[in-house]
Amino acid sequence: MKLHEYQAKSLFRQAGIPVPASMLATNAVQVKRIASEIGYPVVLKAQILEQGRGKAGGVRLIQHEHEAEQIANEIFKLEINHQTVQSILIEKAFTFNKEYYLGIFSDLDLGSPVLRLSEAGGATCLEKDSFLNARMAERQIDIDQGLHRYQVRQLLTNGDVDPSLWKQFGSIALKLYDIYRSNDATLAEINSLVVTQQNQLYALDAKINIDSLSLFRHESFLDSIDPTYYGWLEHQARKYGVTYHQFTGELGCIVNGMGLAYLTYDQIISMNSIPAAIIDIHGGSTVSSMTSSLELLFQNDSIRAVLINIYGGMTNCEEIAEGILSVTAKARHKKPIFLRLKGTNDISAIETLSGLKQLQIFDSTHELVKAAVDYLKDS
Amino acid sequence: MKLHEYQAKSLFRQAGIPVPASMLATNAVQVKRIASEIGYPVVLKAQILEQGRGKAGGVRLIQHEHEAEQIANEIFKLEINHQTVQSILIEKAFTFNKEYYLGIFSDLDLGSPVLRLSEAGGATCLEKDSFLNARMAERQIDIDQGLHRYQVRQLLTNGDVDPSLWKQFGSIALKLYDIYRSNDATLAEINSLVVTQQNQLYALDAKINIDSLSLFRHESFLDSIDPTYYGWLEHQARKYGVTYHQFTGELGCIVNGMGLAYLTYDQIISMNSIPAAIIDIHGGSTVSSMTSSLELLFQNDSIRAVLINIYGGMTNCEEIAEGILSVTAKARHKKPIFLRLKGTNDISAIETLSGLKQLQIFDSTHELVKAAVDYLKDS
Amino acid sequence: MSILIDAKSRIMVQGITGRRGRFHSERMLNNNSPLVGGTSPGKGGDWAFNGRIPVFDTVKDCVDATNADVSVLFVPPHATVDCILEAIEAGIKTIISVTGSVPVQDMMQVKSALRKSDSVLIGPNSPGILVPEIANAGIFPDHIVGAGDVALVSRSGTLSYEVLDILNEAGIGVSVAIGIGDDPIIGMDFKFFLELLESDPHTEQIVLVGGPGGESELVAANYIMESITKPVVAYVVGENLKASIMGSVFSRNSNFFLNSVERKTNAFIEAGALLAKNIEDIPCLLRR
Amino acid sequence: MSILIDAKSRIMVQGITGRRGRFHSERMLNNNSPLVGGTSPGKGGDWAFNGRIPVFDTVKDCVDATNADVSVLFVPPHATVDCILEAIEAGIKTIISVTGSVPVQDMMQVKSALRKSDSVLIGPNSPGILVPEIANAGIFPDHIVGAGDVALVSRSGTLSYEVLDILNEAGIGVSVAIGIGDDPIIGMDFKFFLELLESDPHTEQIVLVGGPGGESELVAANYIMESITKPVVAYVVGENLKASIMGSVFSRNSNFFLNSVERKTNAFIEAGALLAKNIEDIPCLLRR
Repeated sequence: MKLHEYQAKSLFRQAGIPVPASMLATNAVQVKRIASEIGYPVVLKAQILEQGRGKAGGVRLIQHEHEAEQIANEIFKLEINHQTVQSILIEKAFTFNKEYYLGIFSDLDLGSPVLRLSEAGGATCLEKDSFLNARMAERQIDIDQGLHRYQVRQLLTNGDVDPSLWKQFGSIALKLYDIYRSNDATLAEINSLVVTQQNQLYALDAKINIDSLSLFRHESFLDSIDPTYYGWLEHQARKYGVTYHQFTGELGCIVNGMGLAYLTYDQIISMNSIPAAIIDIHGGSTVSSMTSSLELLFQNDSIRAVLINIYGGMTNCEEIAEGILSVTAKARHKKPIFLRLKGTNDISAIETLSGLKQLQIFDSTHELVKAAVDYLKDS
Repeated sequence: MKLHEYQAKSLFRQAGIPVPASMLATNAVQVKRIASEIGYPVVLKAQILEQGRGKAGGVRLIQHEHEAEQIANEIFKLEINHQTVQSILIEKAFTFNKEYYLGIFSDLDLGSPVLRLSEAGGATCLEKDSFLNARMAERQIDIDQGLHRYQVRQLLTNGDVDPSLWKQFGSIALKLYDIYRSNDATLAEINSLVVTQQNQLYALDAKINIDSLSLFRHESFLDSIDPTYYGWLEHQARKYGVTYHQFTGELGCIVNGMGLAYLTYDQIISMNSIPAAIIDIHGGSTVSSMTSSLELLFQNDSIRAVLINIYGGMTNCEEIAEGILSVTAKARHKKPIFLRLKGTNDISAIETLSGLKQLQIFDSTHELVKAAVDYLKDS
Repeated sequence: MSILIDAKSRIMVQGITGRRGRFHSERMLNNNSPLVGGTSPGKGGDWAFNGRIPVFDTVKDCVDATNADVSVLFVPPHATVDCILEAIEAGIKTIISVTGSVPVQDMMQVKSALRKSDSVLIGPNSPGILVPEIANAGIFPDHIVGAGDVALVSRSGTLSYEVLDILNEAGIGVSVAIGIGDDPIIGMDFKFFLELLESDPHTEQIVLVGGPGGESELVAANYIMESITKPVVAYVVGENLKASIMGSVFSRNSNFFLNSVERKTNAFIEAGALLAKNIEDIPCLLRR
Repeated sequence: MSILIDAKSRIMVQGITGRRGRFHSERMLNNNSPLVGGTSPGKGGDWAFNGRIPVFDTVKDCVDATNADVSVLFVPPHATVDCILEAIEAGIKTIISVTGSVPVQDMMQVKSALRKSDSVLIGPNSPGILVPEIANAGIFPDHIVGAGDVALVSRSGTLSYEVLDILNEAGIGVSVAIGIGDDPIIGMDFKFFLELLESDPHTEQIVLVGGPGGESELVAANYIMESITKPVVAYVVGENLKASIMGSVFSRNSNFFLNSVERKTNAFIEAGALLAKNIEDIPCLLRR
């Protein structure tokens, strides 16, 4: 899960990474008051989790007090990739000479953290070509030994960074790594890290993604999940321990495992349809995760039919059947269900479902998807 | 350096290790007020850094309010091994069924942390024989990989700890290791760790020693150094970057390196004398550490003569000579100095000292010590 | 007979008294897998399944008493790193983590420990290893497929069942089926298993089932080109996913999705593998 | 000629532009030690000592350019672990940390890294290695002793000077003098050096100078009994210290002082070493 810039900067500040003075506001009047406290010029930054907020007008420089409220209101009205702006970070504006990129990310193929340093910071550096063309350097970090200063120095000697900045680079990189480790981040990045006229490094932006698999040990982040970003449904699904993938069609799908999710999606698209949602209840799912997932789909009025594609290994098919029965028992839940249920205890599971009129059972993914897509086309 | 129990317990509390409710007081009236807040029965614990405070009467159970002030005053009057009691920790009294020992210490020979668990907790468990006789278990910890729960479980299976306590043991051990690592401790120990009637583990006592070599990155501990424990002279010496070892004689000594300190001590004792102090200015010492050390000895009225035994490798003898000259230039500093100065740049160093009347120069440690001891016996 | 597990293997289960562990251990007993013991801290000394299987506090105790050399983990995600490290230290040769959703940095520590050991880790988020007529070390559905000379290596667990089902329908048996695990970071990758299968006398053909994300399939394709002489049929699910969809909808890690399914299928074709466009095509691509 | 350093050794200095580093590097140049380069981050490309010695940003750069295989560290205690790890990674064979007072847990990390490498660490808090007529890789006073066939291994730096001085007065030269380091945790212990000296053709007799604390001398005594055929003269300083004094006055770590000086001297006697009761007795115990 992504943290907001203001959350990430708060972690930076605690760790001792220099950041400009800043405060958060949730309305334009607040923005003006805070801006006066901080002192003009200030930068207003929309706190949304999408990339490209700068291009969309979500980052604005304010020179004078009289502009503050109006520009704040403009930002609050923005909708960037379906997200609305709930809060604005007001930050002391900085003049700087040069900008860098410094980041630590989890390389899943290597199975290690990687430190990345680039002499091209700023908004464009994340575009693939410019990133690759810029002078940059990477280094794999041994998770047991951690990051050491000499490793940062070795990256710096490859580039053109002024040696008078090396100690600051080293300190900031080590602190960034501490943040990455102690928060189970998958990404901790400063873009850009700027050099002021006093030759001091400051983190102008801050981006931290937390490994969502680790949230059980970082419960405070769970409180800070932004429902406007994840959407209400994704948010609910998370609570039930399942994963909700939203699309734009009319067929709600429940599968167990990412592989089956991909296969089901592939086949729906091949038949020129599109799912409304795919809920992955994962391996080892229980009656309650099945029940909750089915409720979520049944409550959604734009969903006209439900497809359930389960191949139980860890998952006990009897628990899936039990979940279906408990939801369909409620009078208002009469959407047609297309089911493929195979694997552990499938025979007894299917027996218990035999009386269910709204249910059709199929033997393969292909037959299942075809029947569901045909139903939607014909009705 | 040792932390006080209340400091260690504060670290425990932050880390989530269960400790009884407690507060610190510096006078008997405070003690009574706090005890009423916490609720009787309470335990009063003298905050001193010596072992054996229990036997000396520094730990007292108070059942009723009317005893509180008097007993507190008795504790404040105690002097345990030359230390006076500056503060008392008032702690909720606990009834418990069983006590254990759990500790992590730095094994210098192994070069690793070691986790130690014993089923004999309490005051006597540190006495060597009882410690070795009790069922106990140890495990070396890989500093890179850290401590893991299964390692604690393996120790527990060797003993008689009730399995219903294993999870709590694991959590506390992991938290204790975090404290050990993040504070550069050489010892982090709970003696005793007790089981309440509700089957909960609580740390009744807490002992943490910090590696004094690491204090540059734990500056907050420097503020909390207890001058009554280290003594004013040791405390001053620390600030100058030298180490002060206090004895009971009249000969003040300055040496560079522990080996030379031991040798000088050995020879003084062999000649039936005893030093007043040995200051180790370490290798690579500077003019200022030499100057400060000599000042410390000269200011001490019980010291009648100064012995300086330097063999310079890292240490530049010229800087030693410069230090001696700058201190002896002051009129009030006229104690006789017995000097052996050899090693890097010794010839030119000795030349600069040639006019100094209070100074006698010798060629070997043996001659040096003999002359100084003879002087004290004869004068 | 097969790689990693054979008639002499002795299987234990970590977490044998938990809900999932008990359920699948009992299945293993019923399908005659060589289950010899299990762990459940604090329950050492008990016997499970009517006194048939001894329970121990630690993996070490279990190995000392039963000579177990394969361990299957049914433990919660937060305990997985601990249990894997315990199994490595106890000298377990083949560790199978059925548990998935293990935190990324936990798995980084596990990978580091694996590099210093002789243990092999299958998973996390793996259905295990199925060797028909010998052992079902994990959670493969019973009777899903018979014995034969085709080996299946799949990233997804449920897709491996899907493929075994299709093979079974076509009358094809397998020498071994392995789910390598579908977590962000896994122990052993495709290449590791291809190397073992190339020299496995019981395997004549290999089916490889990949998916989007990561570069394990690209490394495998390269290895097939250079070192694998046995016929390989490759299938990569997710052809209709675009990188943009994967990055936002099926989001795990944006870098992880730089290698598209198309790049992977092309790599397999270049490597000389037979590419199954649809999952149903796999049987007819196998040499009969 | 000697162990660890010989005529082909190429010495570099980490921290060559600092106050101590500059001073002792210049001494090395003047006493004809084979100094080939040094590091000072940010000063790479400079030349020190009137253009005689190149300065690099990193140890790797220095090794690439000069083939240095010995590095002597003159850096502050807080930077020591970083510089040692850098030297290990750059493949330096013999790392000498003159710097002492390195935090205990830093050294634990270093020990762990050393176990995984082929590097040898002398120190911290070591005067280095002196091979008369070849090199003074460290801070031994110049001209303190001449070449000969006695090897000195000492825990304390200043005591090693003391002993070399006494040997020199007695007309005895050394093949090598090594200060193993007097910090709470050091890299290589007495045993490591005894093993090298036993097979060193230039060494006929060995002088070992120990002290209170730790068990390195006990391990060494045992090794002398089992494996050393050359005559060993042992001296252990601190005979008049009682455990109670050491624990409180010379306090480092109370466990560390469980092994008293008396136990150590007895162990050396049992091992067949000649024990020097006083430091001045060492020359007359050496076989002439």
